[in-house]
Amino acid sequence: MRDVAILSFAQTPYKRRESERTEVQMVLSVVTDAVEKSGLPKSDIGFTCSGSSDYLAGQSFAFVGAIDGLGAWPPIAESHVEMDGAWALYEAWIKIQTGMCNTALAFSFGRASMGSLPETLNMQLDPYTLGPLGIDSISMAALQARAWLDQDNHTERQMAEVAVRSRKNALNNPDAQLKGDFEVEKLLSEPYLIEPLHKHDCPPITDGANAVVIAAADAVPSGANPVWIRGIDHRIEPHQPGFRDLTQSPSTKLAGEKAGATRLDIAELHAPFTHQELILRDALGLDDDVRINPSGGALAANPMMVAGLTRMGEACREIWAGRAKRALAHATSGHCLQQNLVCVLEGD
Amino acid sequence: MSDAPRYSAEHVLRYDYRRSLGPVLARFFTELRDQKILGTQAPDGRVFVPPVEYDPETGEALDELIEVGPAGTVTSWAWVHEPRAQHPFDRPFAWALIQLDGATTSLVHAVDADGPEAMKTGMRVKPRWSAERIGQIRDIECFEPEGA
Amino acid sequence: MAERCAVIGVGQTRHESKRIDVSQVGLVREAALRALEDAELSWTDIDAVVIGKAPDLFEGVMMPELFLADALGCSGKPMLRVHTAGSVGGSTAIVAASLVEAGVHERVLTVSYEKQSESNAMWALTIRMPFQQGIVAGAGGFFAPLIRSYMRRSKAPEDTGIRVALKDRLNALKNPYAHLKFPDVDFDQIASSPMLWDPIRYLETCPSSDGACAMVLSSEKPAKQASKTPAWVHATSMRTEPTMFAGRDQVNPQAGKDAAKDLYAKAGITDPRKQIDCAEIYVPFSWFEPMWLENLGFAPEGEGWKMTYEGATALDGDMPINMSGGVLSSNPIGASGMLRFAEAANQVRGEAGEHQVDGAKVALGHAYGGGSQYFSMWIVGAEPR
Amino acid sequence: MSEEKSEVKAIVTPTKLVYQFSAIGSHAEFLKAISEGKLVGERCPSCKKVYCPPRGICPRCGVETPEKVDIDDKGTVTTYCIVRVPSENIDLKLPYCAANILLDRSDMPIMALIQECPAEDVRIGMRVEAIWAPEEDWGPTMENIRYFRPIDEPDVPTEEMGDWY
Repeated sequence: MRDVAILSFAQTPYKRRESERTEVQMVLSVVTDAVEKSGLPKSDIGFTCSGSSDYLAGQSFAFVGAIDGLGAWPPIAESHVEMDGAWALYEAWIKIQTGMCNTALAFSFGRASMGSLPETLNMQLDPYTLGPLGIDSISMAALQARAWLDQDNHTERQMAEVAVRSRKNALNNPDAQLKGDFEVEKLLSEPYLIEPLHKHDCPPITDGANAVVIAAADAVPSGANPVWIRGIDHRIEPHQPGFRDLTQSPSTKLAGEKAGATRLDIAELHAPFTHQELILRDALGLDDDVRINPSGGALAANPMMVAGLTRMGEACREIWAGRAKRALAHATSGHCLQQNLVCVLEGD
Repeated sequence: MSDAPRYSAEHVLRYDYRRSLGPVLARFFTELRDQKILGTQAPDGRVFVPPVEYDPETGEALDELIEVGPAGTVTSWAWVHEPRAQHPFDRPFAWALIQLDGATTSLVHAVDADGPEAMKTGMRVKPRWSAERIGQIRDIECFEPEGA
Repeated sequence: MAERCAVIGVGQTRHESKRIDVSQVGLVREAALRALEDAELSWTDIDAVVIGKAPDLFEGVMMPELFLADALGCSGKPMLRVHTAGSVGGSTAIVAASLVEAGVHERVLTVSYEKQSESNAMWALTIRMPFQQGIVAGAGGFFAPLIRSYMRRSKAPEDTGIRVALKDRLNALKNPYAHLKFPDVDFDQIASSPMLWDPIRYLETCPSSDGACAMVLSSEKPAKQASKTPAWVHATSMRTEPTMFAGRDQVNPQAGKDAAKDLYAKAGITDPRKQIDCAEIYVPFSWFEPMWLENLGFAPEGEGWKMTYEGATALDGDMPINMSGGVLSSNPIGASGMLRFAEAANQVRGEAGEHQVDGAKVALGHAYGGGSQYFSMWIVGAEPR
Repeated sequence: MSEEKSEVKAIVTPTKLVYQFSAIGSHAEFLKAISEGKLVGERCPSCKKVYCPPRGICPRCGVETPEKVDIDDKGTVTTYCIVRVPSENIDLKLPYCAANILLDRSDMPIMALIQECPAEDVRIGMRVEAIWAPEEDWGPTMENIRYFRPIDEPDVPTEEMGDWY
């Protein structure tokens, strides 16, 4: 395997509604920013891959317009996954491994504010036996949360503590959407959204875009501050929630093992719901001295199709700031943690 | 910053998708119309409900269908205090994972119960059938507590 | 490249306007199982799955790979979902090949599909956002003006499109999987078929199909152990340019020319017409055959139509094009690109059946999408390179 | 046999998603202009080409395009097709001509209808002008231009159409 490093990360400020810029302008800003920070000339980028979803935009081929934000002239080697940007990064990493290119750009974008996300995500379900029930994404997560609470004396307080810590951490993240000092007691006294989930257990709806530039060791420009991808792997599980043990995340566990997720200082976990962070920590065997989601995580900002790749960016920020040496970044896709990606990152 | 007026409009994506079913789901929905619930049985005895054409763990083809339920046990549940337009009820209700008698896996469906205090993991539920059944998952209107 | 990659199994479904006998699950499994059988492998032999399809709105499922994962034996495995508009079937195969070439996986299953009958492609492609204007529908309305530009530029005889369609429709009669088959098809039947988007006639356009295609790709060792001849991937290439910008050549797009140039350089090809034995190229409207022949460098600019006219592109010509009947005969959009790549593989494996080109050793598979802006292509050979 | 005893072979799953679409930035400014009967474009600071409708960026150069340019409602047909097939979502009498029209002072064609002449008479290079809907019907949409019609000016020779020929 070739050694590959993340050179730069850029994002829009994550917010409930991006009302100043179109998708393509969001893409243009993050791509320009990420390329500039990488120290590579734009013409040196050997491959580009993006992640997004047509259903967020409410139209077919929504990603095609994003090309306009790249200045793709002369034509570029480019691909797109209908997945979170974390998988775009994976494809870009693969491309470098083939030797066909030495540098690559991965980006993602989503404007969830246009629609009603919990209902849009119903469209992700088996269209024969699940989708037609009309079940939304929060209800699906609530079924998982209940299964988790039913086990090992788990409590809603543990979940609320995740929310409190996430939003407190987000105070240090200028780009986060939800932040502040909250009290567990007060949160627990508020009404349920979908029982057993309170509002604080759920992610906000977010608009945003982000981009990373990666390079093989021999293409890292001088003066760069590379964060090395020590391992990256992703796995999927059966779709039907009733076919799995929802309290476990075997796909995360396996991906973590394959990616070599040990000796970590911090972990950025893509856990849109509080209980999912606790399931993921368990699956990855993260003990208490691993700092979790210093950025605030998906509970502080959850741009669909973007939040997974954001975890890589946030892990890099911790390493660049000297607050961590070795970090884990995780991304999830689908309902109830169906598909998971783990990336292990290390400073120079 | 733009000084243009704000142009905003509703965009509705509406379509009635027509989904062909293939042999396994066709039998499942046909029998559902007759108030029977089928699951797929694997050679090692596991029974998948809703039925599948393949083993979700290995991908191997499966084609043996057996009747399960109709009653079952709630393995997880969630209480909806304020239903959405797409939900099957316009009053509070529960979503549940239900392991039907004879099944190895759980099925997602709605449960009509008096309130969250009436719900409990491990409780027994039975289907309430829709009056008009056309062969679809909502031929089961919902499940309800056994003895209700 | 870290590792060599070869196609060791190919499978496709029957393509029809409505495959009402199967679910989406059944459709993808039909192709995947045939590819596995062809490779003499089982689900557990597969390390990863790469799936591709065109817009999710066609089937009304957001990221349908999530529910199809189980059906493709993905549990506990990596799965990727590619979407690059009409070129997606090709780029999906290229992503799958990359997983092998990167040395990450030994055997990768790649599948692409479309079940257009669940909705209506014309509806899904003509959804108007607020404040937008609707003038032409679907791909035909977009591409017909480009064809007119080509006709004007090249001064090609007006019946060129008819000749291409006749050739492809005759080839389709030799392909058991093809959707459209007209046993008595002749020049007059095509010429007298109704104009849809003038200059495109009904029989010069592609159908709307349900169908799927799958391939098993492997690294060198499994390929050499396979009992059937593998198709070795000599080179792959992808290029993208914006849909529209001032001065864009939409008829002979730079992205296609660049992709071909890159592809030939990687495959050691200096004279494509001589060194490539046959090609499956993405021709949804018959006039795109001469246009792509030029774009791919098989003919000088403005002269692609001469190859059609001289019969060079016929099954028995010196440069057979679209031996399977092409997109004109079967068009499950998301799978259409992969079908081109798979046909190229089958030709060099000697597995193309009645539409086999004698002695084909090197073949090109090609796909394009969007507003002629996404290109993906590969060259496969009977021998490793 | 009664009908309900037949096997269920398909299900219908109605889907309805409601989005709130907002025009932003250049798009909103374009809509404002057109609702006042004007066409506005943007010039790329890098390649100097003019885009109408504008998108706030130049797709070729990948840069923002803040400079506004007034665009004429006359133009030249660069290519066209004659639509003879009906389709969903479009309510126009067949056959009709849909043309790519390069508006004067803009560098990228738009697609629009040509009327007031037989579809067969449309030519590459033909000069056309916009016919607007009555002012009281104007709204924030390109549909304010009902169609284009030929004008009495000589055709533009194809060699002068540069990139678009």
